[in-house]
Amino acid sequence: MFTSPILDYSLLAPILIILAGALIGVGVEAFARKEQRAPLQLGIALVSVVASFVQLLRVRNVRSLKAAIDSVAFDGATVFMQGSILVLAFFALLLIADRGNFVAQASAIPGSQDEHSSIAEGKSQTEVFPLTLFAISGMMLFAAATDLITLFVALEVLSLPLYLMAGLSRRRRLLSQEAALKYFLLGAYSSAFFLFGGAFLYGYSGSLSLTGIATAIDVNSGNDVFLLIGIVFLMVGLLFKIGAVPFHSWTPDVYQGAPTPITGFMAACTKIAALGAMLRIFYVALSADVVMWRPIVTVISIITMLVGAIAALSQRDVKRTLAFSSIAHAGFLLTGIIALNQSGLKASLFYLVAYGFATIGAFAVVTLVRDSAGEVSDMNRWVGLGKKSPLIAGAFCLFLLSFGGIPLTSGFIAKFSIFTAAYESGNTTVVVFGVLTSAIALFFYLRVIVMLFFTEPKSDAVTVSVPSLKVKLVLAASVIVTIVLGVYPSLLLNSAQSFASFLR
Amino acid sequence: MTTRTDLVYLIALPLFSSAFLLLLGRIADKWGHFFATAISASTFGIGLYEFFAMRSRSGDFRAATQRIFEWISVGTFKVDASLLLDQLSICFVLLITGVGTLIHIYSIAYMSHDRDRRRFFAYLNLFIAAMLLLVLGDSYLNLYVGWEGVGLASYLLIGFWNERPAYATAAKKAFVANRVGDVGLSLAIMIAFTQFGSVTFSGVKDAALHASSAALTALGAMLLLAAAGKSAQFPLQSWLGDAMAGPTPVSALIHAATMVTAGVYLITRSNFIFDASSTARLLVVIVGAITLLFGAIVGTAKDDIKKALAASTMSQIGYMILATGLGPVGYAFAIMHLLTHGFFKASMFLGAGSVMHGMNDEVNMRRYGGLGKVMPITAVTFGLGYLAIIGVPPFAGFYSKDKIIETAFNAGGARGILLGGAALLGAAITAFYMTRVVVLTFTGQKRWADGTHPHESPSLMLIPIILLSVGSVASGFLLNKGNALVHWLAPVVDASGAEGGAELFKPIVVSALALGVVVLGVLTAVLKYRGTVPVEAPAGSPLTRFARRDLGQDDFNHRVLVLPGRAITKSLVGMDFHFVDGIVRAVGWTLSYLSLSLKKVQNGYVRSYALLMTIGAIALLATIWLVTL
Amino acid sequence: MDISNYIYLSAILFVIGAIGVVVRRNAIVVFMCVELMLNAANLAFVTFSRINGDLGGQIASFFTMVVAACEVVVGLAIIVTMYRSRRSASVDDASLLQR
Amino acid sequence: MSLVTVLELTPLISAVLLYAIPKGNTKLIKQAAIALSVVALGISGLIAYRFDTNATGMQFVESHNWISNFGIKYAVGIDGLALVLILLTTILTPIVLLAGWNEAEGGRWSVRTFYVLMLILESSMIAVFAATDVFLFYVIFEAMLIPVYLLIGGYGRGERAAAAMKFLLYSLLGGLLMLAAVIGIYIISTNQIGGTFETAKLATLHIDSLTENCLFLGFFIAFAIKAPLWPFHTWLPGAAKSATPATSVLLLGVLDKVGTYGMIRFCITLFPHATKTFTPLIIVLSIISILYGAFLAIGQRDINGLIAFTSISHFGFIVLGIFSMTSQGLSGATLYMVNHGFSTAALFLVAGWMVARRNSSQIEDFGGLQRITPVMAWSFFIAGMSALALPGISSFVSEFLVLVGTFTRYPVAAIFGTTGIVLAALYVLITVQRSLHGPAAPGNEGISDLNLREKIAIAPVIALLVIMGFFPKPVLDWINPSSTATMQAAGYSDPLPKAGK
Repeated sequence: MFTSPILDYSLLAPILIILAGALIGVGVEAFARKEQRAPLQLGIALVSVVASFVQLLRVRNVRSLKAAIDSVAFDGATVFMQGSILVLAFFALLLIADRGNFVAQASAIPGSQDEHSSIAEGKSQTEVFPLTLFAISGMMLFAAATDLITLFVALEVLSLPLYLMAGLSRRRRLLSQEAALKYFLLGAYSSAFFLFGGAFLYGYSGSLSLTGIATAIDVNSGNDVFLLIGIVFLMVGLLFKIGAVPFHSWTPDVYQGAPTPITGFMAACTKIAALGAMLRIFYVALSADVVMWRPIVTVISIITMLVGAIAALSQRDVKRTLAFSSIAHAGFLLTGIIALNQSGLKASLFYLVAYGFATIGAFAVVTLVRDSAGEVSDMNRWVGLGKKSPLIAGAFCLFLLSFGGIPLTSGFIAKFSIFTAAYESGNTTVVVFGVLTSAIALFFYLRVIVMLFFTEPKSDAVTVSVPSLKVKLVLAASVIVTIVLGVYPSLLLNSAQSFASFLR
Repeated sequence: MTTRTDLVYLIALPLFSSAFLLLLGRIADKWGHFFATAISASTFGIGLYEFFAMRSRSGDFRAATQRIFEWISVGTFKVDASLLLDQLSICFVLLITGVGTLIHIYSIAYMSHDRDRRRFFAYLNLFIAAMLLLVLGDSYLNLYVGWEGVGLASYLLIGFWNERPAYATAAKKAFVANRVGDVGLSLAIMIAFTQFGSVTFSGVKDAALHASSAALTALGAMLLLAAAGKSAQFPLQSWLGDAMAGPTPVSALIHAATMVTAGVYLITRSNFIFDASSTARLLVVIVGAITLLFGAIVGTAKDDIKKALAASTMSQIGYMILATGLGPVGYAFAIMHLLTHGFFKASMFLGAGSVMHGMNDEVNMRRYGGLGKVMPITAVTFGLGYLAIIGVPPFAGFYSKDKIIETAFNAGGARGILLGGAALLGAAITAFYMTRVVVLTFTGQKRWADGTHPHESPSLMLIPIILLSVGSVASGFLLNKGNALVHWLAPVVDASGAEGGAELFKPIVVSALALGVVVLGVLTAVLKYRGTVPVEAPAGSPLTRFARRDLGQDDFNHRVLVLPGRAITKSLVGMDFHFVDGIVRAVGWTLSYLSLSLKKVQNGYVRSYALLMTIGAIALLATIWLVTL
Repeated sequence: MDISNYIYLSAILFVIGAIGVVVRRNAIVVFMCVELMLNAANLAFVTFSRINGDLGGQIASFFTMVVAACEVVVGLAIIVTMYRSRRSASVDDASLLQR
Repeated sequence: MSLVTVLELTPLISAVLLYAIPKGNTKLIKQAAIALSVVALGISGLIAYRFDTNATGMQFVESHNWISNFGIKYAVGIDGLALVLILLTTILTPIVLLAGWNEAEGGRWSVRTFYVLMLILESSMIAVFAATDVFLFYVIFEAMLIPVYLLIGGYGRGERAAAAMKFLLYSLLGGLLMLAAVIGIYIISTNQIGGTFETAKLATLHIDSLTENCLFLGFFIAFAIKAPLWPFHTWLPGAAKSATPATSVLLLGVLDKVGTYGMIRFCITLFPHATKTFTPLIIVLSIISILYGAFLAIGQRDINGLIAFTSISHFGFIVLGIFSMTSQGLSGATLYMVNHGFSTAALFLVAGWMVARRNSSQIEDFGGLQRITPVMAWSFFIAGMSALALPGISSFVSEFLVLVGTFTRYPVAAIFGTTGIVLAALYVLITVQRSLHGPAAPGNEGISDLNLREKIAIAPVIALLVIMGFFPKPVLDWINPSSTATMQAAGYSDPLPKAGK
């Protein structure tokens, strides 16, 4: 008995287009001439992202569980998350394409003659584009996957390219490589947990699909110990990806070591994919067992917020600070899972977009602050930047204020809606802690702002390089989105509302 | 009761004159003092006119009111800015504007060398306006405005020469002590509103009939506190001596004749409260008796002529307060003494000013002596005032003080004997210290400092003194003639039917007794100060030293109020920084400590990260296990 | 033999792998330990497949093998570059990122 | 479009217009800013003129959907309470702009930025008083911190960055607690009447007492920080010492009134039962504030710090009046907000001029100013008299109303409060003596008196202080209906006189 699988290509097309782009990119890398590669790769990447997005728009109202047999759900949340991943990835690609962030030859030993000559030749690695596309496709799949195998595969597809990309920084090669190694080892470690958890869930329910697991929990068949181990280990894998405490330790190191555009991409898009998958798993598969996991997620959420906010206080490196900020945000985002209602889903979707844009914008600013040796992420040397370059520093402040949840920025509406959802579901503890943590978090955002604007600049030669058109685009988009979503959030809230649903 | 529309000018004239002179600045320097004096004189003119008009009207139509505008209206708390001119207030109007005008005239000469004379006259006019508001307001709240207004004027005038830190301090002290009294007045108004729903005199009077005695006692006590503050009564008297820092005309006008008697006015005005509460009355007489002795004793020890007179003022107001506490019969006598005191004390203060004027502003009586010959007019007028205050018939003080002593004895029982005795003793001491003042100043040898050339003052200063001493001679007789003042005030203080109380002594006996003790006091003083008087004050007995230090009042205040106050302030400042703000900083400190600890966990080693993850996973497992099983 | 023993075996393998990750210094060995954990999961999948009488678990194990292979490729690439620049494969040497 | 919206927009548009002027032409920028703020004053005057004192409820109402997913509206409207505070804002803004003519120089940023920030601040202050949607209120409540923060941090003196930071953190912490409460009440409304943020509708909710208490605290602490009430006050002295006079005036004179305004508008109206529960505690806190602020004012050596602590004391009176729940207390407290605005304005402006001339803010560095600079000294003296609530000057009426209102319900509290008037005399007179009296302190001889511009700026404030002392009726007529409405909402009525009726 063998029936050929029925695939709905129009619904899979967004992912497939990206994959195709990636494959073409690999081809280009192999066959095109060196000087043509960079523009070609960027073109291919952008075109495939745009094409994928267009295709997604065309099918945005279709709802189906049968896109790839039972493995991929094409529902509102999928559309929204895939769409946001694509949009953010578009801007991340622009950032990636900006000059000179990547190593000319990843294999060259840092400080060797090889490296010097490759830099002198002005070469730049272009494999990063197909890698990015692969990662994007993994992310899109991760947010849509409805069975454990697909989830695992998607997880690896999104992670493996990122491991590599983390090591591609042009400057500070050692740090970059170290980041890649750490990310890889810990990522693999967490994948093992994820997989092991998946196995036990399978053992509990006898089904690999999320709905199957949900049914099993409903009728309470199977061994509760398996369920418990399954949920916990699955959670470990997912919490690792979103950077929740105590599975967060990789975040600051990798954020700091990885090339800044990649950090931006990772921070914005991975979070969407990982949280998307997590939302789906908890909303679809585990919602019946909420009494079991809600306390624990609540505790993790609170600890994550606190650790993220508190640890950020004493950081001296901008990228590390942003990493801890992203950890704190992971804590806030978890409240969307705790809420376990439609508002929670809606709020999470909105939050992810708002946070994603601010993050990409913030990292775009980081790429601009340089000295003769490249990017400067030491915060002490950012002092007084507001005087040298008020617009860029102002934009950075705006993103920080948005992270901090100051009204009239997108971050505020995001926080407001996600807390509202948590409150609505009766989880007031997490709201109270969220609010208190926000206050702590604000302190370090404000500290940065003080450094930028209220401290006299030191004489050392940190400059804000004139942004290229690409970076300008990224910055402009981030600023506009941050403000518009802050002032008139209905634009996105309405669609988040209408797309906030999972098919079961 | 008649309704009027023009009473307000009585207050408005001096008020606007004051503002006018202040705002105009140096332009008005040349003529400002004449202008202010003219305004003051015209208010006196209006006052006189009102008085005669009132006298020509029959009983019920004598009092007049004017509603100027609605001032405050919130819920049931409605207070209009409105005035009440009745038999009681017209007495004060005349006193204030009359004595005020004389002192204006006096000041033209007295202040002629001061570069800020215009400002001085502006303050004087401000005082006149505020004091008139005080006595004309028809409600406690209106009175309060005038009450604080005179406090302000007093503050400004005491501190007129505020370049000298001591004078500025004296001004501040006066204001603060008055504020303590004001707490009483504020609370009294609050009690009145809470209990009676009204703060007008008539409203409170009507409602007081139904009030509980506790409320009335509390109200009375608070009014007494207010009176004590303004009228320098025990235990709030300490500011008055220091207030002599102000120019002497100010001492005469504000700190002798008018403002300090506002407490007497307040109690008299509130007679319906005190009539209804015997406890409140008891408090009043206690305060009055203590103060009259207190002031008298302090007066015996002061070498500063103005401070001696100030102590005397305190003591004399003690008499008035005592009288107001003696029940319905006492009010009229209190007011009578207030009026006569206004004349003789003002005359003596101006006389003292005249002496200082001639003596290069020397105030130490031990530096005087034999001045009677060089400034005869001053000496004679001062002497007339002296005779009035010690109560020699037929001078003014005799009539008024005698009545008070008499009434005190008539209070009945032990209380009567105690109070009467105190009043009598006070009279004796008064005679002693006033004689001391006169003897030290005008008789005996010259003890002048080198380079002083005493001379009689210019006539612009002497005329007011002469006019006032005429008052100190005649006013007592006039007011007492046929019980004129008692009958005049009867509608206000309602003494009818309250007559009685067993007469302890016949009036003539009281007069004789009083005269006797006065003669005793005079003789003692004459004997003591007849001979040589050392220029430097001798150490004196402990009692003398104690009296010189105002019977320890300032020390007491310093120890009990100032030092603890400073300690509280200091400790609160420390607490604010170390504790209240300290908590905030401690939170910040804790957070950064935590942050640094977290940094240690983030040590860069992959294996420890992995360990952390593993521990996390195990902890998750364990927790869920515990939660579910 | 009771089939649940396979589950125990799988758990033991997983724990051994986890301990290895935490205690071993050589990046390659650490990575091998991760592979061991993945295989423990595979064993669990297969066992559960057997217990539940469902083929899904077995299919899953195939997927896992493929993914693991990919992971090896990427992982070795990273470890080798690392080794080239530092002349050491000890994970403890890679600890510059900490401030 | 409602006139209120027009009024909100006027300063914003003015701020934009300033960008039409070349950056270097500072004089024109200043003149334009002042002229434009006078336009706003004119509009507010028109609103006051058209305001119907007999109508109950909100006037000049306007409402549009803003964030429909949450039922959030742009909803504005004013009652007497809001009207007087808006007038306070629009009157003070041109005055401080004129008074602070030279403040923008030497700041971190350009002169234009200073005026732009000032105008943005004005706009947001108007909007915060006019907002009838809790969410809108909250957003402006938080957003208005930014211009103040920049004004303190960018144009202040001394430890300006730290002071600005402390101010911001305190306010934001309070704001976040309030956010939690805002969310809470929204959820309750969702469950009961459909999600809304309209104050009037929210007031009809039935909330269980524990929740109500928590929500009340969320709002109250935010407002208590802003007000500032002991023990949430420690941000204020630093901010007052560092901010420029113009900023200080708007901060203490108007912005902090949002705290007490919020207590009336939200704490009491939305949570009447919790109000009852917490009233004793709040009364105690306000008494502590009154006395504590006064004592610390006495202990201050810095003139701006002194004004800050006197304000803490005065805010104690305002809160006391509000929670006395009598019409006298409430109206008195509202009137006090206005009066305190003018009184603080006078104090800060004159103190600012003194500090600028002497180049020191230590009180002991002044001395003998009355002789050297009579007009300045007199202005300061009158402002001081208003701070100690001298009858005849505006603060007296309000302070007395507060005390009377409190006394009718909580006599003991009123007695404690009344002792504050003695302390007020002390802190004002000690300062007056040290700075104005005595011999001229060394270094003061050459100080110049107020110039014409400064006189023009201070004159209206002093005139208002006096006029409102004698004739507060028009303002009380605006205020009284909203006080009555608040009391009704809280279920209180005035205690009746105990005797005579």
